[in-house]
Amino acid sequence: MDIFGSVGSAAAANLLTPAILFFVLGMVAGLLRSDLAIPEQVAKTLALYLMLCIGFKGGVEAHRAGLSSELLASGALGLALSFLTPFAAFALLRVISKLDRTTAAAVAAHYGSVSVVTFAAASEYLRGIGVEFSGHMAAVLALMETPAILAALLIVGGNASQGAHNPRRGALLREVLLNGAAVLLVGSFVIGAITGERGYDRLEMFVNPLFQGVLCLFLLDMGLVASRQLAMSPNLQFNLLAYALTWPLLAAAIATIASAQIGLSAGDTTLMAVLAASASYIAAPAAMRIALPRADAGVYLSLSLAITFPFNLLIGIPLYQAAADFMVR
Amino acid sequence: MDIFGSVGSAAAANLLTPAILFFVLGMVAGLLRSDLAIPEQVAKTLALYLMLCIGFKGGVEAHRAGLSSELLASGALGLALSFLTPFAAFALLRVISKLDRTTAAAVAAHYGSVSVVTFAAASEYLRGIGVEFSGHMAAVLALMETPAILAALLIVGGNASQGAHNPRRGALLREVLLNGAAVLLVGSFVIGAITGERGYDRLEMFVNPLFQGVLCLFLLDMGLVASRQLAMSPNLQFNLLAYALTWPLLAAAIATIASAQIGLSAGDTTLMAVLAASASYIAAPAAMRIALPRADAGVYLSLSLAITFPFNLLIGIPLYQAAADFMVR
Amino acid sequence: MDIFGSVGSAAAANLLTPAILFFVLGMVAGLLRSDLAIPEQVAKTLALYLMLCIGFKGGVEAHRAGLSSELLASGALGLALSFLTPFAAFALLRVISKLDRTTAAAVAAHYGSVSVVTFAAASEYLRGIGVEFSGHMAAVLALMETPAILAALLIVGGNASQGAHNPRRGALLREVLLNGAAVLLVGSFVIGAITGERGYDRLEMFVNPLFQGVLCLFLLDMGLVASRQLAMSPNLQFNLLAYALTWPLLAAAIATIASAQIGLSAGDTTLMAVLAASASYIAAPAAMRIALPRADAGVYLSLSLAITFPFNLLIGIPLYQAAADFMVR
Amino acid sequence: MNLVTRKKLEIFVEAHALSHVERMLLNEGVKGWSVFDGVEGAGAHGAWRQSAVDGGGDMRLIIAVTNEPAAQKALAWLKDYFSDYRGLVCLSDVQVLRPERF
Amino acid sequence: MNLVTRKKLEIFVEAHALSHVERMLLNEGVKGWSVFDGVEGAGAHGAWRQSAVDGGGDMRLIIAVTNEPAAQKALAWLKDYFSDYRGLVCLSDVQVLRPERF
Amino acid sequence: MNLVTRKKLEIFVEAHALSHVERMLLNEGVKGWSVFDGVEGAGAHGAWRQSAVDGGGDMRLIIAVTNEPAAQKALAWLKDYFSDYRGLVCLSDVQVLRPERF
Ligand SMILES: Nc1ncnc2c1ncn2[C@@H]1O[C@H](COP(=O)(O)O)[C@@H](O)[C@H]1O
Ligand SMILES: Nc1ncnc2c1ncn2[C@@H]1O[C@H](COP(=O)(O)O)[C@@H](O)[C@H]1O
Ligand SMILES: Nc1ncnc2c1ncn2[C@@H]1O[C@H](COP(=O)(O)O)[C@@H](O)[C@H]1O
Ligand code: NA
Ligand code: NA
Ligand code: NA
Repeated sequence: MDIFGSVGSAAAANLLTPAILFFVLGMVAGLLRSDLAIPEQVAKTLALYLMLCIGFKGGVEAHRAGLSSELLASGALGLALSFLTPFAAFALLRVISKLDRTTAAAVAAHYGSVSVVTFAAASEYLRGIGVEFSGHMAAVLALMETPAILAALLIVGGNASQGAHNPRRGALLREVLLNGAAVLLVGSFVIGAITGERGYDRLEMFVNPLFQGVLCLFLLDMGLVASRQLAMSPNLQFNLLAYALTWPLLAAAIATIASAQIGLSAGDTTLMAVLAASASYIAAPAAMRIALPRADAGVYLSLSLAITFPFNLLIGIPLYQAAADFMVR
Repeated sequence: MDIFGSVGSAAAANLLTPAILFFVLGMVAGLLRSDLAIPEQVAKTLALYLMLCIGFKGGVEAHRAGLSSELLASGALGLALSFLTPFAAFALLRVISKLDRTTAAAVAAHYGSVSVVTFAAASEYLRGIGVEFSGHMAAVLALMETPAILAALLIVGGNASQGAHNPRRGALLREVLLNGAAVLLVGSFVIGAITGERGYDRLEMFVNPLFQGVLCLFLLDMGLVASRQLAMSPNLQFNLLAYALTWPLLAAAIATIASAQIGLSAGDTTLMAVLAASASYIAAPAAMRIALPRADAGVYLSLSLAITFPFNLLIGIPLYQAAADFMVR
Repeated sequence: MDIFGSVGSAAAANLLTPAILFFVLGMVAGLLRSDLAIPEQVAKTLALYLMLCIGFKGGVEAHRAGLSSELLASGALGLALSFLTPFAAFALLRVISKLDRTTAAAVAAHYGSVSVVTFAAASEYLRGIGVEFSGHMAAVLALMETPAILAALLIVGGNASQGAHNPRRGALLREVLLNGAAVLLVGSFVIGAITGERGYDRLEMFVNPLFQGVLCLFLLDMGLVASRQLAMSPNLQFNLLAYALTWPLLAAAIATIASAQIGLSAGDTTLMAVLAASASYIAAPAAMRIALPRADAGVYLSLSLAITFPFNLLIGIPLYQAAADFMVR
Repeated sequence: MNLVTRKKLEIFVEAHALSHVERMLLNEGVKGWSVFDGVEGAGAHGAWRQSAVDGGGDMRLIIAVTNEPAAQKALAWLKDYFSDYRGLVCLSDVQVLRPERF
Repeated sequence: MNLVTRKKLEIFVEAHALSHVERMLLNEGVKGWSVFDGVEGAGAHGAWRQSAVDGGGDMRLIIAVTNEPAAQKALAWLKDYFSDYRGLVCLSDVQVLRPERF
Repeated sequence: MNLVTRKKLEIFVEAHALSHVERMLLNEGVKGWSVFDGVEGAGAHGAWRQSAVDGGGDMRLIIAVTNEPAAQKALAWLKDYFSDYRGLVCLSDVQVLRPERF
């Protein structure tokens, strides 16, 4: 009761921050079919900016903290979650839905991979309520982007090499390992870790005070895109919908327990849960379009972008934080 | 003499702010046919950013001040001005010019509606000279965007349903009520009003220090666009030109007197006059293209964008402020 | 030994600033063929923003310092360097390479003209190590953009009027004198000089704290573009490569000696050397495409963008500063 | 190559009408299309250029490869539409693979 | 449908020449055109891609539907132009409504 | 005007495949092409719109004017490619100047 009460009020407080409200504004505007839109090139740049800030600030903090065993443990846990959960997600999807193997594997890849914006929103949430977390969680974020994609390819196995365009394997590898977002995230982390305090002094005004505002703008765009995606997929199976709403809870629970087990702080545990619960909608679709072109993009985009993303943003984050708080304290 | 002197020196001071000078730079570059240009997607984003800031800051201040009767009075006056002045403008245009009914109505819609950038420039002008105004004037701005468009449709009456494409009525309504700019302005106002001080703390660095700079960039673009529009309309009738330069004075005078009557402060009175005097060049053209496709876009764009906008920016704002000061004090 | 040691450590410190590291990140990402990219319209706006800041801050400082004889001397030296060095560069290129007259002249134009981003990086370098320089060097930068282009046209002489499209002379003149970048740079300088301290107070937050961050983003883009250009020109002659790496040293040496001669400060001398050593890759190619369409764009872009730009950025700037320090002290 | 002839529609419409025209295409049996942004242009109503102001006035190009009957129905609708609004449509023959898709 | 045949010019030119070519079109009696931005390409002079550097080098596509005589005059001018500058033009037949507009 | 007939390929492909297809064009003897960004579209797999999310899914249009043999070879390759991936290609005749360039 006490816990539920505090979760509830934390969730309510979360809902009333500008960033979340701008997301809601985007959803509403999109559902009403307003022509509000953030121009595409600008939206892409906002995403790059978020990557740069998250990576750079994480790197600077990792520089401060030095290489700790915690970093290695977190990284290993993140890798394991990203690589292993897709097998479970795939099995579950095949049981509960009528998705073909390929689409089910593609969906699993999305849920094993991560959402940078959900991570950013969670960081801001923690900052807002005064909970500390490690800078190296940005590196864990980067580590978790791709193993899930490899897992999906393993799952589909021989079938992955559909058609005659296997030369595309090179493109796939490049897409998976060198996609722009990942490169900028990792690169900025490294730059932050190299330049440390001195670098931070130079970029502080760029990466800090603007971050909240850019997050608001980007979430506005995400709201618009998510509601458009929702409108394009009117007849999602009920079971898939249920999956998109319960899998995050499951994944977050596993991540929370494992994080507590390896001794992460409440803040890091929250972020690990958020990463596990979140689904990719930039890197994973790009890889799936190359690797599994016959998977149904309508399904994986709708689930990750239009259902799970809003769910995590509005309800998941405070919930995972409360759970982490409960587990770790 | 004293008044003229002080208006003159205020106008001169206004002319020498960076924002105004960047507008002049844009005009000059455009007239010299330089290839200077703010890329379109960025310019659109700058406009959205201005909307967001104006709405959000207005909302936060409205949150501070609470719902006052002044807000209701200002809103009612704004609505009335936007809805009623088009009838007068239409009648005047039909008398002094040879515009057809449809084009005259479209022009009237533009002058009843408002220019957000003129409002932004006026706010900065007031801030610069230390005159206070209410946050809820941003809401009045939002309220005044569309009534003028409805008025124009009433004026044209049956003729509005030109051709066979009446199904476009849905598109029109959506355009008028849900155009992106309006939705963002109103949405940001509401978000500001909901999150109040707490929200402001988070976004202050985003909405405040950048605002001046973005205004400069956007005014630079406006200068380029206005001079290009001017070059495209070499033979504007003299009477229309005279209309575009005197109607703002007339509308501002009416708004000033009415504002003083209902007891608005000098700052609010100035902004009300600016709103009445300014003409739309984003929302109104968009609506007219749908509703009155046979109206001459060259005429309404040239008048509002290339004549009235620079006039208000360079001369109108300090003038209206001086008049408000005189009336209210 | 002492000097080499200090140059070495200064160079190392320069290499470890975020801005330079983001350039390196861009180069690496580009060479690995990552799909990382700053959207074009945004990148163009970042370039405009850098122009605006450099011009405006220079203007404000020139306003503070007043019109000095130093400004005139620097301006005259800059003009002379920009106009005269192309003749030397052309002669050298004709001797050491097999470039045709037209392409050699076009290359010479690029090296006589200047790179704004190199100038920006050098300013930041000086600021970082606490060396002062004059605001009016921004005006010298503007002055040096175009004389080199005229010199190239003189060199090619009659041949310039290739084909039947001489009416293009108007376009050329407009491109050379009124290209967007130059207009914004000069315009912002004038606005800064007019509004002075008052203007600076209004725009300080826009032009200062963001500058470093935008420079990082733009250098990231430059790294991507430079490495792509490099990949497109696999078989550059060795002699041209040697030219692109030694000409900057030569030009910087001349500029350093001349600057010291006319009594410029160490900071101004450094910037003058940087301007002389840097090659244009925005204004000059644009002019050459109009004026000398038969020149080989692959050659002049590869040299200026893919060889000389990184060289100056990574090695040249600290070197020129050390030399200026040595000469002037 | 097994190529068959189909019709290509190139429709230039104002931005504000894009979704309106797309809905029509769907209704008339056009199974696919792609849209491109114009940056400037000129015509009977003068010149225009993309900008942050003057909403709805810039032109989009819709390219739709389709079968003859659907093309004819779309043309009939557009003829009407263009009697009120700016823009134009042109039709030409193209060769395609996989005729069943169109 | 009352369709008549007209000519479609597709002109690929460097950005710096856009207004130059547009003025020519106007002079030669072409009554309307639309312009699109290329994002990358390749040709005899190598490959290019849109960027913030290398001003003027990216290609624009001008599409102009017009009558035969105007098309021929534009082609004659362009033949000359393309002997100096990069780019190309191609011509094809299209069917249009409202022939008087072209 | 000395016009000769050549082939125009209009290839709609997903963004992720652009460089893949361009390499093929080069290999098959296509000497030049230009690429344009789509902003939205629809087809058998539903509708799409350009956005900052869903990487690789937006469509590009490659326009390539070329000779008949190169066009046929490109078509053969594309037929195969499109059995796996989204998109389409259409072929038409165009008249060009300077035939040796294609
Ligand atoms: N008939 C067509 N005409 C023009 N573009 C098309 C056509 N069919 C498909 N496309 C484009 O190709 C994309 C993928 O097509 P599809 O695989 O049919 O969904 C669509 O979203 C359109 O952008
Ligand atoms: N003949 C044409 N060829 C290509 N585009 C055209 C043509 N005529 C008109 N347009 C486009 O349609 C817009 C509106 O045409 P109009 O109604 O004639 O002013 C023009 O600004 C062009 O973008
Ligand atoms: N055959 C072609 N088809 C389409 N676009 C072309 C063709 N040839 C050249 N272009 C375009 O025109 C530019 C300049 O061509 P070029 O002068 O051959 O290098 C190329 O980079 C392409 O964007
Ligand atoms: Na996940
Ligand atoms: Na008004
Ligand atoms: Na130089």
